[in-house]
Amino acid sequence: MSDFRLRAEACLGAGAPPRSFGSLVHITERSPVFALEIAGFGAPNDGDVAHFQAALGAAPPAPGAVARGPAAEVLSVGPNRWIAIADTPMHFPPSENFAVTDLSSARGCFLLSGAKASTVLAKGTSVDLDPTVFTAGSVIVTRIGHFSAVVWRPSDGDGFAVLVSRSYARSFYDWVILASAEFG
Amino acid sequence: MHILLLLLSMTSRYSAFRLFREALSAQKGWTPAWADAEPKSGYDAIIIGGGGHGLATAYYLAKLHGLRNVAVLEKGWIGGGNTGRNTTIIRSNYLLPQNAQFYEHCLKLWENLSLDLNFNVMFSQRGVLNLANSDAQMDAYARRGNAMRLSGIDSELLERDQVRRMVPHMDFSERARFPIYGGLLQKRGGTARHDAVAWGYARAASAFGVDIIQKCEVTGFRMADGRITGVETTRGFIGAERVGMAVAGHTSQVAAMAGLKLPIESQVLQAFVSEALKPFLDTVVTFGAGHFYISQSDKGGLVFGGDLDFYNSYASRGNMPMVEDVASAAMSLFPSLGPLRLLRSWGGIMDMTMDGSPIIGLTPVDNLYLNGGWCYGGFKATPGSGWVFAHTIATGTPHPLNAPFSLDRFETGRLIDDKGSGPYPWLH
Amino acid sequence: MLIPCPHCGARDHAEFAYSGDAGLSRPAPDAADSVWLDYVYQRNNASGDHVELWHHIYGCRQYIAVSRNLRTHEISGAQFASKPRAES
Amino acid sequence: MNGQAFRRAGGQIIDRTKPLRFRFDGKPYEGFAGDTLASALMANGVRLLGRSFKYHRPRGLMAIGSDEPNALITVRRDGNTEPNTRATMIELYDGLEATSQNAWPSLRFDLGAVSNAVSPMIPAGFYYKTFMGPTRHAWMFYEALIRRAAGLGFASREPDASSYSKMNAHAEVVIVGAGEAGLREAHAAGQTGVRVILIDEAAQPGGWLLRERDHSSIAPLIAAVREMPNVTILSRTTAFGVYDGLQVAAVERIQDHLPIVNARAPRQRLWLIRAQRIVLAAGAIEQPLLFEGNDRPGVMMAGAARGYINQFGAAPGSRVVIATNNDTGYQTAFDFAAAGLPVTAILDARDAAPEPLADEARALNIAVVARASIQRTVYSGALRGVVADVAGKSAQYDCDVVAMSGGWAPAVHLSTHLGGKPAFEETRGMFLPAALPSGISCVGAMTGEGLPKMSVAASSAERAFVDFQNDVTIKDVKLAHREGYRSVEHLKRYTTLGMGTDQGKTANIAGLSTMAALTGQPIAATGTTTFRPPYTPVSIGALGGLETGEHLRPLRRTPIQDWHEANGGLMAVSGLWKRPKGYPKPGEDILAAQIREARMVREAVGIVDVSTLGKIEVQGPDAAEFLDRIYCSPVKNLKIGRSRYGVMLREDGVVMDDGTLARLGANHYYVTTTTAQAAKVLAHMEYHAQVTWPELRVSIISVSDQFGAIAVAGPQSQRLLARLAGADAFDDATFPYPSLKSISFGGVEVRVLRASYSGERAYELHVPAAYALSLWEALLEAGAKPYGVEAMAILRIEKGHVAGPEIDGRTTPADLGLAKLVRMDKEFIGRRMLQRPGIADASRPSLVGLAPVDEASRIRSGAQITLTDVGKSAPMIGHVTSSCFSPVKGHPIALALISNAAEMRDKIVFARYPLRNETVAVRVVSAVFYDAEGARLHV
Ligand SMILES: Cc1cc2nc3c(=O)[nH]c(=O)nc-3n(C[C@H](O)[C@H](O)[C@H](O)COP(=O)(O)OP(=O)(O)OC[C@H]3O[C@@H](n4cnc5c(N)ncnc54)[C@H](O)[C@@H]3O)c2cc1C
Ligand SMILES: NC(=O)c1ccc[n+]([C@@H]2O[C@H](COP(=O)([O-])OP(=O)(O)OC[C@H]3O[C@@H](n4cnc5c(N)ncnc54)[C@H](O)[C@@H]3O)[C@@H](O)[C@H]2O)c1
Ligand SMILES: Cc1cc2nc3c(=O)[nH]c(=O)nc-3n(C[C@H](O)[C@H](O)[C@H](O)COP(=O)(O)O)c2cc1C
Ligand SMILES: [Zn+2]
Repeated sequence: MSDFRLRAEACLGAGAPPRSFGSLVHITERSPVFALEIAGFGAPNDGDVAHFQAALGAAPPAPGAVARGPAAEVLSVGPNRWIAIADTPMHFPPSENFAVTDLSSARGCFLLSGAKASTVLAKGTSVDLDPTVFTAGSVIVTRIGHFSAVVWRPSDGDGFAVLVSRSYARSFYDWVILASAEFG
Repeated sequence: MHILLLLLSMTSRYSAFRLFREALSAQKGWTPAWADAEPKSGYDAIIIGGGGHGLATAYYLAKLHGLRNVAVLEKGWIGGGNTGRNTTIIRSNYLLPQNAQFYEHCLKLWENLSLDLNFNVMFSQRGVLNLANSDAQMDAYARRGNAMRLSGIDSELLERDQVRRMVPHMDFSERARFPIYGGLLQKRGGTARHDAVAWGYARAASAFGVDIIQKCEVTGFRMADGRITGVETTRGFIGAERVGMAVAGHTSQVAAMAGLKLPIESQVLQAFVSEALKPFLDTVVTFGAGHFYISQSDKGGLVFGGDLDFYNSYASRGNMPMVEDVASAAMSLFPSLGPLRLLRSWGGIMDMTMDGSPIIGLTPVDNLYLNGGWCYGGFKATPGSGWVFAHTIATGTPHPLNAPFSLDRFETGRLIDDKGSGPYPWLH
Repeated sequence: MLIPCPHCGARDHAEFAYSGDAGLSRPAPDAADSVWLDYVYQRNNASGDHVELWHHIYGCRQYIAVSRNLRTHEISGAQFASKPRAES
Repeated sequence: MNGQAFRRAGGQIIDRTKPLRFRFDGKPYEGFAGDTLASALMANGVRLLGRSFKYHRPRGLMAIGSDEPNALITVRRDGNTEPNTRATMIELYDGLEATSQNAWPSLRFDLGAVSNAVSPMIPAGFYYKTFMGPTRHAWMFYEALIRRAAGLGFASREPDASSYSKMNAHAEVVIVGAGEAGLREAHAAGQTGVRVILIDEAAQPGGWLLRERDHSSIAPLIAAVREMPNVTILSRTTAFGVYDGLQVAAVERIQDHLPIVNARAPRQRLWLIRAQRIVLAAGAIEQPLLFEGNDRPGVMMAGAARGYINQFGAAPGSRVVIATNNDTGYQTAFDFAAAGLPVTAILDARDAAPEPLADEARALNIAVVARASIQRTVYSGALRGVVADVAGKSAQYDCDVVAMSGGWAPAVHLSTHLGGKPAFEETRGMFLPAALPSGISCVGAMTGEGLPKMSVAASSAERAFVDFQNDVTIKDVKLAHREGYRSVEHLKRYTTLGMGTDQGKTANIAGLSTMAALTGQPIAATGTTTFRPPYTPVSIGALGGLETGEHLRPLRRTPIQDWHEANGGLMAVSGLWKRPKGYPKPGEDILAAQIREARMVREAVGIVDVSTLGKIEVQGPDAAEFLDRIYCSPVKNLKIGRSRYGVMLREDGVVMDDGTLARLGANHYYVTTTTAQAAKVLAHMEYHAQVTWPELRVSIISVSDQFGAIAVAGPQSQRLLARLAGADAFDDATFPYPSLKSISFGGVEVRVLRASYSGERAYELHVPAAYALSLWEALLEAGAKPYGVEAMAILRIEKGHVAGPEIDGRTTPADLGLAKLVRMDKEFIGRRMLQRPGIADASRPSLVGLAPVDEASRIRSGAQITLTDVGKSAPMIGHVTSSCFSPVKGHPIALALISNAAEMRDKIVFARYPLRNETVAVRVVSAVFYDAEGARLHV
């Protein structure tokens, strides 16, 4: 028995396939996705920045910004707090000045695209999503309906990437479907 | 002599006969419900605040304690504070014995109030139904209901089907996010006409000679030897042997004029009324899981509300997030409410205490008495609050019913925390 | 209300949890009873300008000390409650 | 069809090529595209549209917009019923079904109208003076009658089939009102390139000018604004409130006017718009004149009458008398004349008729009479004429329409929502926006611009209606005055003036002016009542938006939820979660199932999904110090790799939560919280880390969602786990109780806590959530069976472990028997408040166990404990917090909190449950029913 392997499940399990509403809204779960939260105990010094950069391929982004390394996207989610997102596991070597926490299982990541994706999100968040305000390089942590979410514009392609807590993921997905229903 | 008295009382008393008689004379024989008094130079007792509590206090001081040289000072118009803007739910279904006993005393006074005041306050015992949405909540309500019964207070624990028979148009479907498990019903609970309570007490107090003085804001206390000698007001200084504060949302401000700092924060609570409808709901329903409650006024408006807005405020108005929350809970509980319309929304300033229970009693200042901290639940207390406060002011000692509600309970640790939320007033 | 979170920018207050008077500071363990009573229970609750904590629970999870007028709800400033912590 | 007898030429908005059929009170009619229900009924000669609230007086159209007080209609559509809808705001569509309200058996013959006959007996506030006796229950009888008489339309009890939506929007400039003033603002702001949103409740922009005979002048402006890509025009959208932070809340009626409803699309949409600048251009509302019978069908606002003629080609009647106190009434006369409708006279209340308007009128053969004011209407089944006072003499004029103008009151509503009061401007005779918050400005008619000076004529006509909807007359205002209800706020509440669905848009000014005249106070000092949102009533559905029904709150799911649902788990709500109560087998009820499951754990092994626990990582150089201050129990001396039970208090000394603390490294802790308190504990820790001790270097991160958690409990747990991850890993020597160890299961590192809730040897597997289901399945495959939260409760009650019912926000550690855990020799949150006398009092209820004297008797949670079993009421010494049937004891047991617990030990008391008429004699025993020594942890 001890030679068994545990299998990883996507957040939504098998129950929630990608959905499209006309050509206006598409939602898919990005899976697998790996996430690390890095919290600095204070503002990082030069050494910390170098350490960070060496680990993730990008320097810690400024508040509200996304930094992109070769493998990971690094999102600013709070003062001296970042979440790194990647398609493969990341390694952040231990450091005195950073607390590092694996959140790969903790978040569901959804990709929302289509001409009405922004309209759908605007039903839930009071943050201004206008492309001139919420630009490609920015990230917000906000409230969408009853959900806490991290939202950014992925570098490749249009739309939004949304991180929500795993236990809320199904409800969030259902909410997006409800909010998209009028489009298809 | 008797006939004379009868005739006299017939001229000022309210009755169907009187309405009929006045109809014949084009309603020209009515006189002011209460005399709009000018301040005298001094009184045996001054009550600050012309809400239900202040007016009731004056009435009972005069009626039960023979203290008639009394003035009620109101900065605006009587009944214009929380008395005039509350959702009028009356019940005594409290968990903790101190609360249950006090509120039951209030409820008993309500049951006779219209006759006592000769003013129809429209106390309608249409029942208060608290919905339970989980086993744990059923147990919590059982605990409360049993405690009530053992204190001699009516209460019934209803199963889902019984609730359904009472209010079939609530959501009993699969769609309900919080299925209805059952509920706690207090049949003697209900609603009353808020404005009438203020007016009825004012009229009855005025008939005993109490001065009701509107547009008279208290701006300070005059003190000598640690005692109050009177109050400064926008209409000049008025002397007083003793002073009672009953200013609800402004309790901290008025107390601060006497150098007191209180365990109170003032928060805003909104309330809502729909357009008038033919009878839709004939009981009061509270939906804890959805943070929502609703009843229907005699005029036909659905009167409903929910949580505090959750921030300190003295502005008597709230914001959209709570409007949306309350409406979504309304829709969820009564799925047919969708096409019905909200007519008006408003806010009141809640004097939220650190344990969610009121403070009625003595203060560190000898002849200054405090009645406040009613949070969002003081309307139901109005008669009893005035009754015990009058006792406290007249005798200088709290009545056993209000003794537990002392200001020093925070210091001693004898808190009355019905909800168990701790020293975070916005959570009560 | 729009609360200007120093990290996230202006956000609707529905993203925050109100968390009480920002003027409190926790007394020393051996401070007088009255000081402790004051800290745990008594509030100025003044009508007018108020500095209060809002916890950005749907955002950066920081406690923000917000200056707000309690009569007009006008907000005149906000900063992290944990002042020593500098933003990167 | 009875033809549109009152349709005239003109009508710039209707499309005569598109006839539409509709029904009113079951009777078929025809109108045109572009009509409102009001205009279509008018064109069909229908004059009687409703009955008033109190006296059931017959009523017709009074206005043309959202200020309409009288014509309240019920619309039925697709199974939905919408009562109290203003006919003036219902755009006609084919097949519209509308019915009148507040009339029985019919609108024409309404029995309720007897209240009109007895109206002298039921003046304002009559109900305060009667219905009090003979007994104190009398009111309940009368109230039922009154409630039936009150109310307007009927509300359906069928679920609303429509959907609603919500939109957050942002614009630099938001303009309310797309009349000429709003359009100009929009155009100017639009030219600066910023985002502009222009809102109007009407079907198309243009505002007042659309009511003019020729409104072509506004067309170019509308076209120019429409062309601006940065300007969004929201039509059929009512801005109903202005909120803090320059937020405009509006509701858009998306489909109410469409002939065919798209069921997937929302019926209405709530707009929440954030602006940098708000411009209010809401125009003005025409006010009535006061005379006896001014509420009769046929009496209407002069401005509205123009609109019906010019916009819709609908004739309000065939012969009109104009009554006015300002110049605008003359335009109405000209429009009637232009439509070929005879104008009997213009009765101008002013001392002299204005020139050249009067001349122009005379040129059209219209009599202009100055110093003329209507005294009363002549009405018998229909309006026949008016009797007017002309310079002191009485004169009668025939007509079937009275078009009246008492002047125009700026629509100041939205300008006051943030708390300002409008100011009365003596010279203009009107209330104008004042003390505007920064960022808000007003333009156009709303500022009085272009409006005639207003002069409210006081009237002595007792039965002149002031508030049409609520049937408040001059006589009622006088009565309120006489009885001392003189403040406008008292006037409002005593008479219900301005409390109807129109909120007194056409009533308040007349009411307060009348009161001002009676008190002798200036109008400025009398003031207005408070304007509150919404500007016009808004459907509750739109306000509720998407978050209704199953979406009221999110449903949180554990990573194993799908399995529970698919495998017989009986799911029950637990806060935001749903958890399996147990897994009843076919034919088994939940009570039997939970007992079976609990036995299984005591005797063998079981697994339970505890993923809902809160989980927090606390890291940093000061992590130990921080947690030591957070927990009242000891933390600092915890060794790396070990774990222990911990308790934390609120600052007032009351227990906040309990859970497990494990030390992963020198600066790294992993702590769990209860399901219910998870969010609170996280916030509590963040508060103290950020606010109380910002100098501590510590990071707090919730990993509640990172880890699924499975408790493996029972004497065979070790063997079971060994099968999956090797026996060595679970050797008691290297993995003692209580501790934490990282163990690889199927290639995944799992944090295994040796902790026990059941009292048996047990392990909690905290596994990255993605793998939790797979691990659960592996455990099942290895032979484990699941148990639910009910069995879990039995196990913990037998052990006397406290949980939510005991940690109820009032209990201290001592109350819960946890005093020995509290380290008074260190500083921690809550320490100081524990030292108050009331907290040390022995009479405080504290934790005990209860066993029934008769072992067959069930003890219910929520029962109260008394010393006696007699008497309906009795003093209570405590209550049952948790109870169950104990499989190990073979009888029911319970936990309770009771006063003077130490003294009560072994005494017999009574668990009373009067709600079910139950009394059970119980013995007070230890709260630990099972294995007090803790030997089972090591079996
Ligand atoms: C929206 C809402 C819903 C509520 N729902 C309920 C409910 O369903 N059931 C229930 O039991 N309770 C409810 N309440 C609470 C209840 O309304 C109050 O607790 C109660 O009315 C308080 O009465 P009062 O007489 O103490 O205060 P108020 O009626 O507020 O009277 C205090 C008076 O003091 C005056 N005042 C203040 N300062 C001064 C001064 N310096 N000088 C002179 N006068 C001054 C004020 O103008 C005011 O008129 C609700 C409250 C609100 C706002
Ligand atoms: N009788 C008159 O003489 C009279 C009356 C009004 C306007 N005017 C004149 O017409 C011209 C234009 O005036 P204006 O633009 O100031 O007023 P307006 O009456 O033309 O326009 C106001 C617009 O605001 C809309 N509106 C009002 N409240 C609203 C709300 N809460 N939500 C959404 N829409 C709302 C109305 O539907 C209307 O279209 C001016 O020259 C003015 O003097 C004359
Ligand atoms: C029980 C109750 C019923 C009410 N019903 C109505 C109503 O039918 N119509 C109305 O306009 N306002 C109604 N109101 C609200 C009042 O108009 C008013 O908003 C409230 O008393 C607060 O006062 P303010 O808005 O003047 O500050 C009601 C208020 C209460 C407390
Ligand atoms: Zn933030």
